[in-house]
Amino acid sequence: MTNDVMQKLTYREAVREAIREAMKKDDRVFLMGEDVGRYGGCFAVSKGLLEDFGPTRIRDTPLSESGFVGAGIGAALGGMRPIVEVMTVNFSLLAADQIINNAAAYLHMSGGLFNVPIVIRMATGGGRQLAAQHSRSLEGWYAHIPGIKVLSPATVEDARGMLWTALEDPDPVLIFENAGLYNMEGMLPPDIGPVDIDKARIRREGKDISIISYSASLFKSLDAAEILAKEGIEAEVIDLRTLRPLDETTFLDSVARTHRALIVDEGWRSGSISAEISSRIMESAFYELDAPVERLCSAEVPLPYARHLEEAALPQVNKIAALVKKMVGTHG
Amino acid sequence: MTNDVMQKLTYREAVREAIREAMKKDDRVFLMGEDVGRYGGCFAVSKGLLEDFGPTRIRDTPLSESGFVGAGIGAALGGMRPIVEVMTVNFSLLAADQIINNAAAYLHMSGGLFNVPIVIRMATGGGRQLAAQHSRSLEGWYAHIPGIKVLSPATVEDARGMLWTALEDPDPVLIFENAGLYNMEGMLPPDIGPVDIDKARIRREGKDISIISYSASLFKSLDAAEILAKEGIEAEVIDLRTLRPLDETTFLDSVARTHRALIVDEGWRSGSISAEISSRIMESAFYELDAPVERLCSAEVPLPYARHLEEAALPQVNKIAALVKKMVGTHG
Amino acid sequence: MKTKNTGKKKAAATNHNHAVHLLRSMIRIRRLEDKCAELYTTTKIRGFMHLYDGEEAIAVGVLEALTQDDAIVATYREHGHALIRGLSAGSILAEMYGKQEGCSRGRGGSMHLFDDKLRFYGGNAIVGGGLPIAVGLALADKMQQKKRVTCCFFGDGAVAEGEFHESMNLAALWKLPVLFVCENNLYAMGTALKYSQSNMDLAGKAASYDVASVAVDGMDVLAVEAAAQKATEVIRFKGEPFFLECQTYRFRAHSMYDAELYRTKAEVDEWKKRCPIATFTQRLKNEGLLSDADLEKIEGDVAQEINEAVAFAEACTWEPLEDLTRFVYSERRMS
Amino acid sequence: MKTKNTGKKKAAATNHNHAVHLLRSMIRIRRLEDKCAELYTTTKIRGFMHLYDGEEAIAVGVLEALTQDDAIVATYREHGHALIRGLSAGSILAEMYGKQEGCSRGRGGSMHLFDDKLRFYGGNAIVGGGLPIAVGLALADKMQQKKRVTCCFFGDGAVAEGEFHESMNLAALWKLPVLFVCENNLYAMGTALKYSQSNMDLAGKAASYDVASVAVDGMDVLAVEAAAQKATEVIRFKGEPFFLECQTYRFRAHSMYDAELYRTKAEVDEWKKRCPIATFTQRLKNEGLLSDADLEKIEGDVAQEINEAVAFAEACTWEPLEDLTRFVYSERRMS
Ligand SMILES: Cc1ncc(C[n+]2csc(CCOP(=O)(O)OP(=O)(O)O)c2C)c(N)n1
Ligand SMILES: Cc1ncc(C[n+]2csc(CCOP(=O)(O)OP(=O)(O)O)c2C)c(N)n1
Ligand SMILES: [Mg+2]
Ligand SMILES: [Mg+2]
Repeated sequence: MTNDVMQKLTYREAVREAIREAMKKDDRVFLMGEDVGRYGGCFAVSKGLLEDFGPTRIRDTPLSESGFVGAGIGAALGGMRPIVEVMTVNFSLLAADQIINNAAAYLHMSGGLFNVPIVIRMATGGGRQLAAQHSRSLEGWYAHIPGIKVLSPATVEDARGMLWTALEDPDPVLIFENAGLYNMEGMLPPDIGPVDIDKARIRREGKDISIISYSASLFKSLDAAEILAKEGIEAEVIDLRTLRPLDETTFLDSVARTHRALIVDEGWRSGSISAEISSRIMESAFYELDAPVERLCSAEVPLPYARHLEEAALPQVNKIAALVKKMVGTHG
Repeated sequence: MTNDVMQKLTYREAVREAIREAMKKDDRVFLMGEDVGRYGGCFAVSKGLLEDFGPTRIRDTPLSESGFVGAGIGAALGGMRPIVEVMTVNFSLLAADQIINNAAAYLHMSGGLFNVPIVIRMATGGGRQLAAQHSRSLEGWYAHIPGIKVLSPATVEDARGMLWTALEDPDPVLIFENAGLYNMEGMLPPDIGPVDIDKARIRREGKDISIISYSASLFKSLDAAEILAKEGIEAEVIDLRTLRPLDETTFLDSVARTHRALIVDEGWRSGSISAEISSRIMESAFYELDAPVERLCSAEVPLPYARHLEEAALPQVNKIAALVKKMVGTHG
Repeated sequence: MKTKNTGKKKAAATNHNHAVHLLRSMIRIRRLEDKCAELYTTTKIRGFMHLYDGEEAIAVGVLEALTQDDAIVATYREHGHALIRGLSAGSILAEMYGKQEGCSRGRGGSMHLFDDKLRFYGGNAIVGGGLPIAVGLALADKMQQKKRVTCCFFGDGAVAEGEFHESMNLAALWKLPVLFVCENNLYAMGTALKYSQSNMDLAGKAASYDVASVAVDGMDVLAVEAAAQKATEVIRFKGEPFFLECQTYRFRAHSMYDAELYRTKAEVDEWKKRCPIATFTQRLKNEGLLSDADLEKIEGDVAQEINEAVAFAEACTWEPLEDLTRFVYSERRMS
Repeated sequence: MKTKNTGKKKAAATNHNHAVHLLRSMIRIRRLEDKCAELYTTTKIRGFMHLYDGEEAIAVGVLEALTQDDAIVATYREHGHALIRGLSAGSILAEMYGKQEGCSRGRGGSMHLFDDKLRFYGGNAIVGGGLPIAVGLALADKMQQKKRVTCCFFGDGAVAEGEFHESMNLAALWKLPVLFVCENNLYAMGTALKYSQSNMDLAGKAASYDVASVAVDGMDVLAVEAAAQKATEVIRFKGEPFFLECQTYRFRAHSMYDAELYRTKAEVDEWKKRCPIATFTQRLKNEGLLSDADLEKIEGDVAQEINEAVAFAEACTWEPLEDLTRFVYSERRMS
């Protein structure tokens, strides 16, 4: 791949191009959700698509989360490949019944007869002073549910490629886009195809500790790793990418090399995906550990509006670096 | 307490008596939910209460989970002490918006002005061949959410006493009653009062391993402990009782004595309350461990109808005993 | 948009063959349900089970108006719909036995009967949960220019759910070919309609969504059939949804756990006089369209069908335990 | 049950004092919103912010019909409702600054204004999420034999939500004193009503729940006031809910992030001619009820109020970081 064919894209554009490409490639694909069409998408992800594909395939819905998510499930059962956009994960709580009672259970209840190839995209995350009802990170929470897959693209490449893979998946896939990433830029070859969704990725190699993260927290972890490198601590940084099913091999292998692990997770701590990772390390790499696995999660509060409080509630680069320094100082 | 004043009660009756008592004691208390009145409650918990208290306070609701749970929140804000029954946790998914976006967030969003003293009771659990949409154990999942408390009474005493405590709590409390326990009998003094909800309890002492459990799995764990005792293994069995906030002191202290821990949880494994407990032990008792903490959870499937499959999916006494034997055989 | 249709006068085909076919269909359901009740007491069937006795005219009348291309979304009270749609009594019973030859491989049980070839999308145990699914199936048809109808059954209780509201609006807004069939048996478990709806005119609600509707006597199979025929014609012609309210009554308890505290025996008896099978039988006899021999033959055939189904279910096998975690995710990639 | 009420003829008290009071109230909102917009561009205010310009007549007219005992549940577009209810502009602005002297201690921001003493229950950022809360507040009042009204504001977009349906039915079924006020500004973000409702007669929907309703010109403060007065009288007298649709238009973008692709400038301009403040000002002048001096005084007073509020907010303080995890659970037990 030569550099002159590389394209600079924001994460937002990457998602948009992925949708556009899927729409072109496959007549069965359509996008539906609140304000995806005439408004241009609440985060401008789908801007321009209505003009290209028309209101049948870029379908504005009423404010009826349960109704249109359920309709997406039905459309998937009926032979389509719907991409359903729920503006943010917070509103998906209104559709939790359809996601969990129907999408996640149909295949099993029907003894394998009916799979549900739906893709549900939603924005997630805090950090934009949107307060309690608009700032949750519930992707890890959804990862508790068997029957769905949960993707958490952090990079522009994954934002672009995962949608393709998700659409090829026979089962319900939830894609969580951290709204704080939409403006992030990256370079992509124009003909990039689907990416695998089975494997976590090591985004930075290191020998002293494994920092396991995903989505927006990945970049905080990478920034912390830079700071730590200056102090002679080499952190390996892992991007989980997919929260369900969880690729444990990648992080277990990493821990077997580094003997220490920190999980950085913008979700709340109790009963989180970070707890799951810590437990899996406990179960499968206990004897590799030189120190207990630690977690850095959001404070267990509904996120406050005030900027200084919100910042204090979320994982931050300096906290990650400080915790790693403390951990690497610890000997087992 | 002399034995002749002791009363034999089922778990179901204990809940009923707790409701009855609360209704008598406090005019602000009322019960609302689907079929709590004329039908007598879908699990017969509220049978007879309509006759005693009338339809205003034993209030049958339409099938509108979001509507009546939200109305319960409003009634709590308006000075009442509602007990809202959602038939089973599966249907609470229709009310997830109200529980999480409103009940859990009101106090924080309002900067402390508005607390929501609502009690939401629901049946939970599998094991009765009710298939995927009626068999979930999601109490651990709800325990992820800050702003709510999550109670999981296993014993007849707790079924009776926790409701009282919950009603005295200024904040939203979810009580999960495992439907498999309703017929279980226990002896209670007639004048039993509220019980604390802050502390886990050691239900059986032992020195070789800590089995940490709650709700219906507690009894499977106790049965397994009996079997193990015959083989010379003394398991300590802990009843978590409250899943949020989690009393970690009790299980950490226990692990400090036994140096081994198994968590038995009828919920699914990934990102579960059992993962949380394992992580907390990792974080706070790592150097006490002689072997990695293990978890025995339900298989990660929407529960199947067929009896043999469902039994295989759930934690069972023999599996607990076998796992403990394997673990106690392991040396760190 | 709303008309009261008794169907008594302009009944659909009342010729002998068709009449006997309808009667036989209703009797097939009734005998299957009787058998299910029996098998439940002998614990061959477990879990929650909801029987359809008294409401047979609805499944039979409505399904008569559908083609094999059309889709069906039903509730947990769906044995009758499944049977009439073409699932064999054997595969239904095997399902309730929990056997792997059951229509849902024993994974679903009574509340989750499925058949992909027959476009029978289940068996949904969440009240109201099937309505958005039906909207989506119809949307898929419309987007694929397939001229098919999706028929969605639900109870009076479901009308209170938000999903009813959202689904009606979506179907009407997007002009989707959905036949909404409300099986109004006056109770949702123990909650009489008057305790669940501020305005009990269910068909009337359709107007607030600009959906055409009709309320029909759900104890009269010809009336139901005629109304469903008309409804599907409207749907197929206009490509818009239609709301059909069938007024009926369930003769049995809500499920096998129900003490029936909420209604009187007198009320049940009163309704039983309107039994769709008994009244239709009498009517056909009066009109000279049914002889005792015909009836005997039907009962004989149906008894044999059910007996064979039981024998089949008994002979079926248990899925191996190793397969427990199958069907959480698909085993194949998609095209 | 539904009547069209222009309110033009039988206007409520049109005497000078009252008229000036109404006008002043609307101007207070408008100037607060103007200031908010300005403070947002200077990043003093962050997060999502939804302004109320153009819709002032609704908050002012409706709240006029409420007493201090009544309760209010609002949406994320609630600055105006909060201000008119009696929250000081200072405590509102301090909240949007994120200061601890803000009405919600800086925890809520623009979308979550609260006041317990004023029975102002927020500030809800989930569309439709406040409706069941309002039902519950009214239920509490009814059960406690308190003769109070709960007034619930929501947009046209919320009508599509299941929670609307469930709440209307519950309020009507249980005969609860809720005033449902639909602020129909024709758009939910960028989705025009015709793309969200199959039947756009919103007030008409109330009939399907047996709820009395009226649609009123939401750009006419007297019409709104009169309709709200009548509605609250019905509610207080009958103890039943009432649905009031106020037809209006928002002059600004949905929020501070909206490129307004979905409507034309011509349409906005057309509606701006109906500005509730400009038209009411003109009317009062025509009727000789308002002098230029009156208007000047109002504007002067309001400007001072807003300036003082800004100064207050600027002077307010940040909550210490140690308090981050407060108010997740209450700090006191209950009685
Ligand atoms: C969302 C939800 N809430 C509650 C239940 C429990 N439940 C099962 S059937 C039923 C009554 C439904 O009544 P209706 O819709 O009238 O159907 P019918 O049983 O009368 O055929 C209830 C409350 C459920 N299955 N789903
Ligand atoms: C349940 C839910 N879905 C989506 C959103 C995002 N959202 C915020 S405001 C809004 C439009 C609401 O329109 P309407 O009810 O008409 O009120 P308006 O903003 O016009 O006052 C949307 C879609 C939300 N806050 N809550
Ligand atoms: Mg019914
Ligand atoms: Mg609007």
